[in-house]
Amino acid sequence: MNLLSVLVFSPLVAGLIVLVLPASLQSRYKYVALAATILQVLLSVLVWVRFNPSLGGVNNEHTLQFAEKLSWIQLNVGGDSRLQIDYFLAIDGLSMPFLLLTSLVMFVAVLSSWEITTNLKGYFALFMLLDTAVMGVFTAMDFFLFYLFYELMLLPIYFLIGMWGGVKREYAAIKFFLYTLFGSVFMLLIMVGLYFSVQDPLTGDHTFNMVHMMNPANYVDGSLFAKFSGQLLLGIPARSLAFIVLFVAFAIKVPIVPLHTWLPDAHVEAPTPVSIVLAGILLKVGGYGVIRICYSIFPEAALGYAWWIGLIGVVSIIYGALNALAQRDLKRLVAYSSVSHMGFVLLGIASVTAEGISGAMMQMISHGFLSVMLFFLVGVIYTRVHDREIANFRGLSQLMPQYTFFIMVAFFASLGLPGFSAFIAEAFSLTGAFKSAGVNGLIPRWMALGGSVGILLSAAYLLWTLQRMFFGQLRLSGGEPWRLLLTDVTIREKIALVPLAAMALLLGILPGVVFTQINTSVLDLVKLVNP
Amino acid sequence: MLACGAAVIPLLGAIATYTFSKRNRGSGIAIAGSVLTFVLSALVFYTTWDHTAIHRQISWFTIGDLTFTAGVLLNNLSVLMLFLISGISLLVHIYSAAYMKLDPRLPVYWTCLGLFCFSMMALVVADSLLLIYLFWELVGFSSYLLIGFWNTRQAAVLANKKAFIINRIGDIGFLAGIMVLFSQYHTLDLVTLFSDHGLVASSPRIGGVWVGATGQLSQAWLTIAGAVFFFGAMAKSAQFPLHTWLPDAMEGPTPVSSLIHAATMVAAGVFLLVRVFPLFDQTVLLLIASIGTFTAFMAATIALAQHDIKKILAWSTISQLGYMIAAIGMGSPESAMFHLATHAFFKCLLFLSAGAVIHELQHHYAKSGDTTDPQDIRNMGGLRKKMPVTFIVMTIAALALAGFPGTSGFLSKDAVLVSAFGWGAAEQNVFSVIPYLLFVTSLLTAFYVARLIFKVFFGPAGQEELHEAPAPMRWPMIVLALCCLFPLFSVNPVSFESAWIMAGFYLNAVEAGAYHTYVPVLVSLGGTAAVFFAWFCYGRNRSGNIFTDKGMLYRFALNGWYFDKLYLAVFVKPVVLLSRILFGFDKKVVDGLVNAVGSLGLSLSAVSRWTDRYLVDAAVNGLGSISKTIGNFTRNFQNGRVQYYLLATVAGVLLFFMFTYFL
Amino acid sequence: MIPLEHYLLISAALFCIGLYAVFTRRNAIQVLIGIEFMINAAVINFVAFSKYDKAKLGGQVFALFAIVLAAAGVAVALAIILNVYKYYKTIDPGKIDELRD
Amino acid sequence: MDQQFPDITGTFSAVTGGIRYLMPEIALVAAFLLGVIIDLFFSRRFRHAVLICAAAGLGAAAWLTLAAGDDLPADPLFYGMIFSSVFSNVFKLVFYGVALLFLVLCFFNRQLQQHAKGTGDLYNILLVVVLGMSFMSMSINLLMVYLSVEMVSVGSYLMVGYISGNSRQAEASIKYALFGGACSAIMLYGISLIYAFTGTLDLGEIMVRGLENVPSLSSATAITLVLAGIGFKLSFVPVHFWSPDVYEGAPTPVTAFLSTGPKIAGFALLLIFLMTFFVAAEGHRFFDFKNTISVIAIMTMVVGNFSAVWQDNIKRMLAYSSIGHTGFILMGFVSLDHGGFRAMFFYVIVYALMNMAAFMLADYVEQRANAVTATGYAGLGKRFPLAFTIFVVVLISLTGIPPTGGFIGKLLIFSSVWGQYRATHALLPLAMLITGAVTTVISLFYYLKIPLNAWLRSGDTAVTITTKNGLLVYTAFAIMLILLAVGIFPQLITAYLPG
Repeated sequence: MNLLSVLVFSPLVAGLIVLVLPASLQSRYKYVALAATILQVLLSVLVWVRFNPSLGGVNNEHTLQFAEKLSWIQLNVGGDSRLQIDYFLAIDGLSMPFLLLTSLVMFVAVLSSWEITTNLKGYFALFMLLDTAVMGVFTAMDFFLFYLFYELMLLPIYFLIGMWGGVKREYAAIKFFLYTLFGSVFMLLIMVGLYFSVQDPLTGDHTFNMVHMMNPANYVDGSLFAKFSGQLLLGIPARSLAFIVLFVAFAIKVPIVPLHTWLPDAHVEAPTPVSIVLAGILLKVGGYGVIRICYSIFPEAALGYAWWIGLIGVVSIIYGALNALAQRDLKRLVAYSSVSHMGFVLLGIASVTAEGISGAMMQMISHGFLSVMLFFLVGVIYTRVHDREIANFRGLSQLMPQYTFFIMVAFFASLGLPGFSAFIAEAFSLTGAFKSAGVNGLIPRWMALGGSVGILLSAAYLLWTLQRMFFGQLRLSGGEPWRLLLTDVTIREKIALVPLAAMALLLGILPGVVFTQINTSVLDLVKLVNP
Repeated sequence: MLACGAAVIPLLGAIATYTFSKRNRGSGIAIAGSVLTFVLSALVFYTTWDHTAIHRQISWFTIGDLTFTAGVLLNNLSVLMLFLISGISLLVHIYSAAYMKLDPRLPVYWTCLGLFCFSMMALVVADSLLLIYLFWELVGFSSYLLIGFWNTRQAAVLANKKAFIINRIGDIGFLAGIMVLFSQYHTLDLVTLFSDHGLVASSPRIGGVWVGATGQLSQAWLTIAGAVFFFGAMAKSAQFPLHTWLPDAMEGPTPVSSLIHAATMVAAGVFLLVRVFPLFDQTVLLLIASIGTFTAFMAATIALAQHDIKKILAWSTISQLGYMIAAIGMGSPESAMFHLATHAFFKCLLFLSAGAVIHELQHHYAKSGDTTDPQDIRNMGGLRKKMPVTFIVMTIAALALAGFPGTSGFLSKDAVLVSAFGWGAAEQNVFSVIPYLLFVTSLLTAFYVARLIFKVFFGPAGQEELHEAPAPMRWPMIVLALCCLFPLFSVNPVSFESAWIMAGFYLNAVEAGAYHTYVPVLVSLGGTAAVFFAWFCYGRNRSGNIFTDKGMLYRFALNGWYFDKLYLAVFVKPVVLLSRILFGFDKKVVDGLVNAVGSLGLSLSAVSRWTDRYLVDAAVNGLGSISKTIGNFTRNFQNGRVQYYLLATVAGVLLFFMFTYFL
Repeated sequence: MIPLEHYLLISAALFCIGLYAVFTRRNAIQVLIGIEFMINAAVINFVAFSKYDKAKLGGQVFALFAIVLAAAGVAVALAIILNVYKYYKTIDPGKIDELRD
Repeated sequence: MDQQFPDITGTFSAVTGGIRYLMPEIALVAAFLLGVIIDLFFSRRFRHAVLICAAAGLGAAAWLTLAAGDDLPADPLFYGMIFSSVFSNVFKLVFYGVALLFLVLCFFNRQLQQHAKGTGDLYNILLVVVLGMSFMSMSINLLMVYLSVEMVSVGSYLMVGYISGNSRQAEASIKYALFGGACSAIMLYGISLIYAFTGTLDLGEIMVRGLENVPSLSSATAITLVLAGIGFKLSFVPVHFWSPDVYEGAPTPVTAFLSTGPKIAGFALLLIFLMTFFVAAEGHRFFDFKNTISVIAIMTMVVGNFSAVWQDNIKRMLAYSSIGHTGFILMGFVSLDHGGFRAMFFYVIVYALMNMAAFMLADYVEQRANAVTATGYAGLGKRFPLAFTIFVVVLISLTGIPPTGGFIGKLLIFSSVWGQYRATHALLPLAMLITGAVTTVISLFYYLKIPLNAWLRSGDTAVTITTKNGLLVYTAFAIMLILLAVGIFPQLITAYLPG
């Protein structure tokens, strides 16, 4: 039985089990979910071990690993063509690290779901559905399958935020849903357009297969998205319009500055486990989408707009960091810091250099661990005193020493202290961006320096928060009851936090663990985008 | 192999102290660790000083087609620093075992100190710029931890945040330098870059074009790279624009100040400049020299007016560092290293003895419940009878600082001044004033250090029950005092060339010009004159002091030329204000903008209040309101009357018919 | 004999009168009368033009069916109008507008 | 004499020869007659007798249609009155399925069961309407078209007004009757004009030739009038005013049936019309069907979706949503030669399933918590978890979000219209595509109103009337499973679709 299918659909099975179990066994649901995530972690470790780093496989099908291709839908739509969609799962260097990241983040999210009390059955079923959808997105190599999982992600999140969220949960939930749906509806049109322009070299039918979409030979000449057909769509060359639409659809997920307004609302209103998944994985789907679809299928458009993407990256870094500086609510601060950190990813990708893209990939993985750890820690305080205002706490280090230790690890790691993964990621994204001026002239040098200002700002707002909340004399706005409530981290919380910190440290000291895995794919991608 | 052993031991020590610290509060293990480190580094020093440099490396990770290596480079420079750091850290370990005995969080203290020693040692021996940067920030981080050690005190917490952020500013410079070099030479390995026939030295700089391994950049980028590296060093060595964090860093425990903020960490900046020396071209050297000199002069003037004993020493450290940086700027890194070595010893000793004084006063005040500030020299006096050993040791260190003949300070300061004058002669324009400025600074140094000694130890005996510092504090001070004297560095007390450190750095033949002789003489005469003048002001009559407290100059100096307030007003406040404006902008306009696209200018609050009545509104950004208007239009046809429906239908059919038929 | 155009004119006129009646009358039964008018207009057409369809006489057959179906339609409508009267006490279509947007 | 009756035996044998192909219809007539008799005698003692008889009749008809399978008459029967083809068979099966589901709904509807006059007659009328609908899908003669349309319309007036338990139901029936009467009269007049111009009632070559050599203004008028008549059945834009009021007023089972049965019959009729006018007339010199239907489709989608946004009453909202779906299916009609055929069939079947399921659940909630409006649904999610989970999946399918049948339907229609656009690069297909995409997003607004109120908002705990209609939810669950299965493996349906 192929590994990837098991990895993708095991949570769905767990979800069904949860649905079937009678309500009396309510406390058992979380253990079923936990078992599913542990299984997933083991499987992804197995995938990691059996992954052969020398095979690049970005745009040639033979070097894709764990590939699994079955013909799924054969509709003869009458007229000239047959609708041929196949169930094509595969991974390569670009998507493999995300599997381990997703399973680990899901494990931590389920662990932090102990605090959920109202109708658990619905909660865990939706959670498992979300898990399947996200795993599917990272492994799907068929655009239709990718779109199917991409849309499937929306619903569970809408209900998870909507039903278990904070005060303004409805507004936040529907806002998230609309932002993403707006992007994806037009992606559907582009997908259908691509479908009609690409022909499977073997069977001659139209196909959704992404790998075929990547090499221009498969395009029917004269079709809408053929490379040199110069077809115009609403006045703009079709291929660049397609690139813009797809980039906007994924940029909403990254998020980039003008389209980021859903992130703070969604995170503030979402319960802790959901905001963990939101920050840990969903932002990466945006980045992954840009690399896998925008950059691989429309390389020349990617080069054309590199300058703009780089600019958006820098603006996101600085804008996000400045906004984080002004926050009073801790969770909103972490949300804005996510916007700033994801700016590095965009900058790295825009530079189309080996260092830049590896830095961007590393940043996505390290931000995955660090933002999850940060949200988990915010959740720890929130579950105890239901308050996140930074001003209401002073001198927590005396009250909760171990908690302060974890907070300091998380804060220093995410501000890019060397020895942790964020430093390697940000340093190489910026170096890649800086080098690109000399190598392929895509990004001007001042953008790299602008990006490095972001590192300084992140140090500013994180340390300021650390100093206001944790050091100085103990003074809690909640007074004595809070002092009793604010107990130190429990064993369960430590089980969740320690692996995350360990992973961040491991990737900081031995970045080779990730880099060797993704190196060949990154080189293939650079060759593909910028021959 | 010994070297990486030496570097790693403090880290092991740190972890060990933290884990087993419950039993004897970790002091034993920590001191054992540092002794072992000292022995190992002494061995390494012995084997590699003046021998061929040892360079071992292993591959760390590969990105694209470049493999990054991590390894150890031992040449004279790194070995000297290694020996220096391990020696001083051993003494400070012993000292702080006594000083911090009753502190509840001692194990945490040992861990942080261990972490610091590890990162400092590793910084010194690292062989690639990326590794140096890595440990560079780790050193900053451990200094953050140690400054903020007593994290219940608000001042300490503010200070360590300030220190870390200013260091971060410097690190951006360092990172930018790395980026420039990497994009130019595609490698960060020190040996390939900066050795004599390395890439940087050999790459031609003809006609404004800096030819690198792959492409070439304009000459300007070479100067920018040099300036940017210096910017990084400025933050770490507290040079002029980024120096404000060092005086505040005195909030940390005194042994920390002595080890980190006197001897080792601040010297890291100088070490980096010496490491990267081939990169600097003329303009950058000039910049370094001028900033170094200005810092030295400015710090000296500020030190004059300080009352807190540790603040005085902090400003004097900044001033001495200014000396070293100026020396590098003037093209003689060897005299800078010499001064760095000697300065490490006597400044560390000054801090330790100040620590002893503060320690005793704290006990005394704690017992008598008196709340005066133990660190303020105005209410100290006549301690020489109570604490004779501390007095003697501190005086020796003071003399070394002032550059009195017979002490190591004299040798190293002369080295710097002689090369300054040698260099000064060659410069025509305004820069020729630099050597004279340095000379005036040395006079000021002599004056404020004398003021310190007289204020603390001479004059009427204030307190009675004071007694000498405990043994474990006294012995390290005595050892340090011995190191401050000249024998440790060169056999002949007068001529600095014969010092083995200078020999170690293949001194390029300094012409025995005229300066060679009269400069040392002038300096020592000036020094003694300054000391007598200080004796005249502070020594004999306590009251009649010449300088009034109210003078504008006095207040200007006391507040550190108001740089702190300037930075606060110019940088910190506007950034926070900007971020608040941006957040407001983000909340109202960007969110609103996205809605405005649909809701034709309705502000977000109006839209959201309006939306809550219908689901649509809970959903709305912009799209909702368009659909609502169209929905409204189509809706009011449904007014319930069937005949109206029929009329509308026939009208619709006719309209439709005309549209399809006639258009 | 009467030329064919006259038949067309009469049926068109009848159709318009029926349509007018349907729109304006204030009484449901009169609306039904209007609908009858329109159906009869169609019947006129059918009968007039079946002259040319000697073989199958399609028009005549259709006329018969139209009359029968009209009768069925009116019967059902009248039953429903009775029902409405029970509730609204009026059969003015204008006033029966409880179901609206 | 013989001139009038040239060949009695010939005509007689032609007529009886055709009977063999009409077995399903005969089964329906038999069931109807049997039902009437049973209602007279046995309904006192055994209430559900007529229901079982009707169900048996429908079952037999369905079985006979399937059994006939591919033994289809080559040429039209009964002198060109009826042409039973593989298309009409598919339509007939859909009608029988919808009718059976209607019976299930009636069985569990409390208001119907407690009705004084008993529901016997309702089932008989249902059989007549189904008979009318199957004739609608087979008739190729204008007389037959009018006859079957009248049969279905009059039957549905009766079904809407059957209970008249309150003023709203009576109002709905009167509106439906008046509006329907007028439209069928208009259609009749249109048919008479066509007869006048072409002299024949058979939808075929002669009619098209006749219409061509008549001045285009008059032929266009005739065809527009007939289209208005068909439009009444389909309720597309200019003729859609009646459907929201009638759907809201009528009892829910009847509304469910109305929104699927007669509407799909209308599609069948439109298909027959288009087939004749496309196939016969190569160009459409006298009347451009493609543009007309495209504009109608766009208008219908816009009106349907946008006005649904305001609705609070569930049935009224579903009425507007069915108008929207009509527009979507019309899009398929435009690109028949680009795979629109199969797409339209697929969408029709999935639409029938979705609508039936949605109305079933609306009925279930109406009876259990007598909540009729969306705001009335507040907090019900926790009290009827299974019902509302199914409701959410059905609504997702109605919106057209993946893994559901609705999405595949929309995808097929989109790709056929895209094929049309690619072939002609005309502006209208592109406009249709964009309207389709935008209205899909708009449809999310009102479809999501139900789960939002049910799950996200907490309502007051109104009293729940406990009735024994659990089976209703389980049928809805079955339909949901079918929808999901079709969503993931569309071959289940497309394999059996013709064209």
